[in-house]
Amino acid sequence: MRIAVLVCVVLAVLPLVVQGPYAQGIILVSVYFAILSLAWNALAGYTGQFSLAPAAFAMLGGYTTALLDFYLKVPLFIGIPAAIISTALFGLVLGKLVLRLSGPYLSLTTLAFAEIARVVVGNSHEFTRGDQGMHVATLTDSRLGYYYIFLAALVVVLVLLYAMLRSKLGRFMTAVRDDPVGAESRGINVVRVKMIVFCISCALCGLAGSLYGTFSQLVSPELGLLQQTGLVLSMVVIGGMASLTGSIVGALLVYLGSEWLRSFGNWQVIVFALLVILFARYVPGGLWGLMLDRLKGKRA
Amino acid sequence: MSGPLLEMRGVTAGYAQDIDVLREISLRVDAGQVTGLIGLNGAGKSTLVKTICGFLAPKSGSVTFEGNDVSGVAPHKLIDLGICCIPQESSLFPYLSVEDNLTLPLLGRRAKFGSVLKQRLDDVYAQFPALHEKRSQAAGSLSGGQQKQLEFGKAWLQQPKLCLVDEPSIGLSPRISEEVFTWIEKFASSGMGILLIDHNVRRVVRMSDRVCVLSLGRITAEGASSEFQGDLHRQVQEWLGLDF
Amino acid sequence: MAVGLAMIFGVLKIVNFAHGEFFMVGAYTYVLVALKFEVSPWIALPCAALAGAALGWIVERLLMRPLYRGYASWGFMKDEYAVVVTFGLSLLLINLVDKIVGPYSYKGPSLIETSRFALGPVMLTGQKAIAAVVALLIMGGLAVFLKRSVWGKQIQAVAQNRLGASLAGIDATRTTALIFAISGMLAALSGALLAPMVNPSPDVGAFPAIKSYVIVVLGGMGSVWGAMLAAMILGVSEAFFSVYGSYDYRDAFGLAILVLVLLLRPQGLFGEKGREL
Amino acid sequence: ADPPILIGASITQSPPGSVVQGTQVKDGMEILKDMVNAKGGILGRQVKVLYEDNQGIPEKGRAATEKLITNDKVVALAGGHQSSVCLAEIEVAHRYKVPYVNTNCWSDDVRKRGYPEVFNTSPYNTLVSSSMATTLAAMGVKKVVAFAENTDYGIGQAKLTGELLKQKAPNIDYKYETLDRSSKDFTAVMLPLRANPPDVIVMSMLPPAAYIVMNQAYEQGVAPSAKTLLYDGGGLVDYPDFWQNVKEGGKHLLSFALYHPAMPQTQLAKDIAAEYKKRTGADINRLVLQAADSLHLVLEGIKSAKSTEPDKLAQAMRTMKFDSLRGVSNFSTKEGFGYQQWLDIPYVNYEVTEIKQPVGQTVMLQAPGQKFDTSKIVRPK
Amino acid sequence: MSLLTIRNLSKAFGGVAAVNDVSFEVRQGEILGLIGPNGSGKTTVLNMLSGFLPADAGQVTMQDRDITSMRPDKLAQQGVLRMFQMTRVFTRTSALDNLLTAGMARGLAEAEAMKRAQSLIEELTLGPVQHLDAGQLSGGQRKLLEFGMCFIEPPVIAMLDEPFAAVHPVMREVMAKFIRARHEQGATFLLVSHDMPVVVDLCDRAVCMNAGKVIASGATRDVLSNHDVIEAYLGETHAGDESLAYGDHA
Ligand SMILES: Nc1ncnc2c1ncn2[C@@H]1O[C@H](COP(=O)(O)OP(=O)(O)OP(=O)(O)O)[C@@H](O)[C@H]1O
Ligand SMILES: Nc1ncnc2c1ncn2[C@@H]1O[C@H](COP(=O)(O)OP(=O)(O)OP(=O)(O)O)[C@@H](O)[C@H]1O
Ligand SMILES: [Mg+2]
Ligand SMILES: [Mg+2]
Repeated sequence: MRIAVLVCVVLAVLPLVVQGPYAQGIILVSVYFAILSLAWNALAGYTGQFSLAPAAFAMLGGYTTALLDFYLKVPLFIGIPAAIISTALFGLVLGKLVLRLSGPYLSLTTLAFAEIARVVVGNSHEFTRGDQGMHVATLTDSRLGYYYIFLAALVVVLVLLYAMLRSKLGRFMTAVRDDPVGAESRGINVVRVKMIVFCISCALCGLAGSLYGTFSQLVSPELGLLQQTGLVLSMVVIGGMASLTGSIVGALLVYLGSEWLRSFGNWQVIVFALLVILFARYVPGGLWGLMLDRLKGKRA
Repeated sequence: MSGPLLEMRGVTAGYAQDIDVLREISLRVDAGQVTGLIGLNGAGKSTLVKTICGFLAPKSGSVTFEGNDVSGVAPHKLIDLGICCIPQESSLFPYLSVEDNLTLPLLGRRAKFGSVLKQRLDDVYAQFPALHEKRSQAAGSLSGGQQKQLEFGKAWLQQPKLCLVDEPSIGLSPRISEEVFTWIEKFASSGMGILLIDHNVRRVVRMSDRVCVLSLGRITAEGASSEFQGDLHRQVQEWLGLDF
Repeated sequence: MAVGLAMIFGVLKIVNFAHGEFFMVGAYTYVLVALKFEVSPWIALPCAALAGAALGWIVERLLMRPLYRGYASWGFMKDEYAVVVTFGLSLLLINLVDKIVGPYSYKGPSLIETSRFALGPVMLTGQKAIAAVVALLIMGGLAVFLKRSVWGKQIQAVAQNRLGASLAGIDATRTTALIFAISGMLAALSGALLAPMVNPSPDVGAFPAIKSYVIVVLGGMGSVWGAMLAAMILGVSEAFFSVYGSYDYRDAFGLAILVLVLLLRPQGLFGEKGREL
Repeated sequence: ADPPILIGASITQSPPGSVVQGTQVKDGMEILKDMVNAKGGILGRQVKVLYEDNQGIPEKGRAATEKLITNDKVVALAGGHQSSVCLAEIEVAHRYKVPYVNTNCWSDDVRKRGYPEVFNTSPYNTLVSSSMATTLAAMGVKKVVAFAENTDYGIGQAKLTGELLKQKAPNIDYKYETLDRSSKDFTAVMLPLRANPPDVIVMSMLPPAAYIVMNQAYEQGVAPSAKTLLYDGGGLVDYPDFWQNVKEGGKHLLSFALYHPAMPQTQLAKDIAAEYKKRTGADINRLVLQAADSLHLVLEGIKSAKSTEPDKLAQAMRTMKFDSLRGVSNFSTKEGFGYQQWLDIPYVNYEVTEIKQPVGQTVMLQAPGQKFDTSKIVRPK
Repeated sequence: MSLLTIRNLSKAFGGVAAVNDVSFEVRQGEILGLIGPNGSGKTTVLNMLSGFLPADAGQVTMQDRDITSMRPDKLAQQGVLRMFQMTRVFTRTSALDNLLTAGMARGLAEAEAMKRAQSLIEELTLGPVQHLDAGQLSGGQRKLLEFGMCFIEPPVIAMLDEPFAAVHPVMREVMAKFIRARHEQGATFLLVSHDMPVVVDLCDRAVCMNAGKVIASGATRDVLSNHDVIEAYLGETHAGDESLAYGDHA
């Protein structure tokens, strides 16, 4: 956590050094991914519920805000919270259906949901304008302004999750992850714990997606691509499962890395894929695990 | 037969790089004898078994079987050498039928076991009627004790030269457990070497030819079982360094 | 395809993101072998299967090993690891093929050159009929293989208890590689069989992969028969729905079926539910 | 020497977007750039095109464009070839006021935003739809079904065609089916048509889905048949992989096309075609030409403005006298679908009558600027 | 007074009656032994009592309240706790945190739970391994840990399925002492064990099952000397064997 705070502080002063809207934009997008990673990590890393729909929920969040803006001209300060609420509700309904399932069943059902959600959004041309995406109003034209809005969101999410993990709920989450039957036998309402975390995670994804939509002034079904989910997963695993700091660092690293790889031009994606594989293969504990090992090594 | 069946010399092993669970273990099992191993919870008994079976590589020292070094041999090769292990945790395949569980180790080695398979299977069923009754059910649906019986059945079918038995009596009803121990004695008298781990100190001492006491990863006492008669309660506590 | 997935996934409980790319590789191998070397498609078919098997094998060799390192000591299966590695792999394969073979799609040559004929209300091409027959044969063979043969049983054993399998003298590592190879082979084969119909392009695998996942869950994890039946149910009902309902949302309809089934039977149609306590 | 003039291009170089299109766009721009540089460049400076991969994802396009503008400081952007990506990118170009030449985004929405930085040398949906509607009206058909892929391009075109048909031939029974471009099985859509065949099926689809649809339409005996013709509006025959994907099903395809060797060509266009043939071994097609043309526009603009300042450049492009490779010029200033658009892009209609037939040997149904000649249509038996 | 009343409880798996019309009661403040041969249905009874398995038929009441199909977590909240035959601990959480979680699940405040967890660690001699993940503990240590988790907040009734299996005799005594102490404070126990000496030592009464049915119940000694019980369960050698595992202890 201390490192997470440090990272946030570094991010906060970074614009002094890193100037130019492009560079700041990249960091900003990686902060977006950091929020998604955190949300997914809370669900998968800490609670053991392997959802494959974080990107889909980000998309739904983005579309909530966009649709409200487009049809009802709802101002963003309502539209963004509305995205949180709507994705939480979506999560509630989906959760009711899928959280009775375990392990791979859960993953695959959420995967199916994610794909279907994307297809439906993409095919509902009349309503969502299909794959052309929707134009969204923006909070501010200032890049720096946006930078700090995202950073603030990240900090809020981080603090929220940190508090959550420190609380009783946090303990119950890991208990549910390790052994749901055991958890039940100790008096933990497993379904409720899963449900709460699922909804929170979905809502955070929704928030991220909604903010992101207003930033890029465009939401499109591509926000919910399975690839995006894969990216989020890579970030968490590369950062280290069940570590908040890991998620943030992983997100920054992976996204900034993939931007940096642009210099490989044509081969960018291939190099990226190779790196992801190699990283996962040789640092299976993630960066965080690596760091812990190092620390331990020093102490011993 | 000359020389020990299994011999461990100065074996140090552990799960993590920097923590040794077993330290400098030297231990032997002779053919036709039962070697008992006792020790407190967490002393390292199961770790020792895992090391012999090749799940853990010793960091130093050697494990020899019939004079050949087996320390690096992969677990699945042991069966061909004639080593069988009944681990503390389950080695069953919960979704396969009881009969498949019993025969699977041998099916892949029909050349070696094909002819005796049927006969031995009948033996096992005669010994454990519960298994016969449930032979086409999934092994996972058995009760705890029935599963343990199944593990024994598997060992019986293989009739190895060396059998490592980690806590056989867990969950067995007194009658069955008695029978199992009788079996073990029968195995031994037919020339099999046995490493027996159990918490029932009195019984281990009674059954074994030699007894080793493992404490915090070291062998702290060792000797013929006759040396372990008398007031076991006190003695054991002394060896283990406990004062109650 | 779904059956291959059912294997890897039901048997190993590993989510393989790259399964669709095995499909793609199979399809491409088939097409390229048949077109470039101008051999009979009947020779290209086993080539594709071989390529798939080889790929599966290599993937397992190089990438899946850490998954079960330390399984002897309550090693925790790191499913997240598998997901990420196969995700990377999927990206890699798609883009490699894109760069090496090119982004263009190819229509595979038909296995037989009869043209279309009518069967009831549907027109069939010889290719479709043959593909269906070959697929059915393979699936049937596979089911028998898994249920009856020693290897099949060993595969199941490894999946259910690695430690136990090793003690039973089964080379768990080799068996896992075998599973990957078979599953890669199946995916590649279905890719090859469908190549004349789906015109492979580098990202051709994505859609069938998702479909297969749905089918696997629907059929019950690890149940080969379940997967077959589920594939049929899904196919028929989706076709039905797109004719009588709305074509746009037929995939959503498939999901609705899935949800319904799972509500009633959380373990899928044919999944077995084991004793947990 | 002076630093080179930088021009940005955000194109698709890896899936899920259309890499086929991206490759052609890049080829076209490279050829023109090399030709210009060989002649000494523009304003005495060499020209360099920076390509960024957007994977066909709007968000990536947005980021790539931003990078090109703010990081690489390109003077203009060209090459956009997928509407959804264009729509994201023009936002960025508009914000930074950098000229953006749309190479191949057909969606009318790109024009309807009314951004003065965006110049459209690309064909546009209204053009295609209205031409196709005119053709259909001329053919005197009664029942038309359109297959539209579930993208903005597909649905947009199918809808527009419907609207225009209503004006031009209100008695035609027209409807469109939305098809999922990631799907592989379209039998379900074909079946009802077999029972109740239309006169024409209009294809508003792109490869590879379009190929599969065509193959299945053929297999199911739906089209092309004696009763039903297949009419393509997406330039399918232009794709280099068309014939390796579509066999029998491609015979008797009517095609709306933006390139035909018989069209009048400028000398530069001919040179580019020759160079393209030399480099790739394939005949040039309209997309390669369009790409070269969009770069051509930027370079001519720089020449005419004698400056690379974005606003001066934009002003020049808007007002200068420009000879396009395809013989069109003059941007419309009307708001709506025609905003800063070359309105009268030349086109033809032809019918493919043999498998693997070169475009030059197809049956010309409508030569550029002429009327559609229904009597030339060859129907399958 | 009866704390738990079990009436006509039945459960069948695919036609096989694992538990068949079982009735008995657990009295307030007693230690009741539940014994029987392997596969006689003991664990299945426990699974139903603790809410993990829906009963096919029958009724369970706790102090006149029907708790037959109550959820496990609700029951646990009310102090109905259990230990599993195959240990269930939170494998990726440290031993100490396992206890903490168990405490907080019962509604303890963190500080209080910590205090009790530490003293439990002490008593169960898990000190050296308290920071290891529970998945890394030895079989016996895990049993001890799960045992501790039942007692972090005094249970109303604890149902222990083979708590002594895999535990060293020295620690068995510690556990037995522990049970007795809690018993004196008013806790009720339902103890499933194959360890006859301990059963004799601890239990006031016993119920013996065979093939899903209760074949004997009453005072422990009476049950153990019951002819049917000896035949089905104990076997001749064990009849009357009351010594602890060390032998010379009693
Ligand atoms: N996977 C593991 N990683 C780290 N440490 C472990 C692991 N497994 C066991 N240990 C530690 O090694 C020590 C010995 O464990 P082992 O299982 O060998 O004990 P044991 O003698 O068999 O005990 P028991 O009688 O309880 O079964 C214990 O302190 C345990 O915490
Ligand atoms: N989920 C299940 N599916 C099928 N059969 C089951 C299932 N659970 C239990 N059984 C059967 O019910 C019977 C009773 O099992 P149970 O586990 O209750 O026995 P037990 O008395 O606890 O035995 P042990 O002393 O060996 O633990 C056994 O024959 C077992 O095979
Ligand atoms: Mg042990
Ligand atoms: Mg039991």
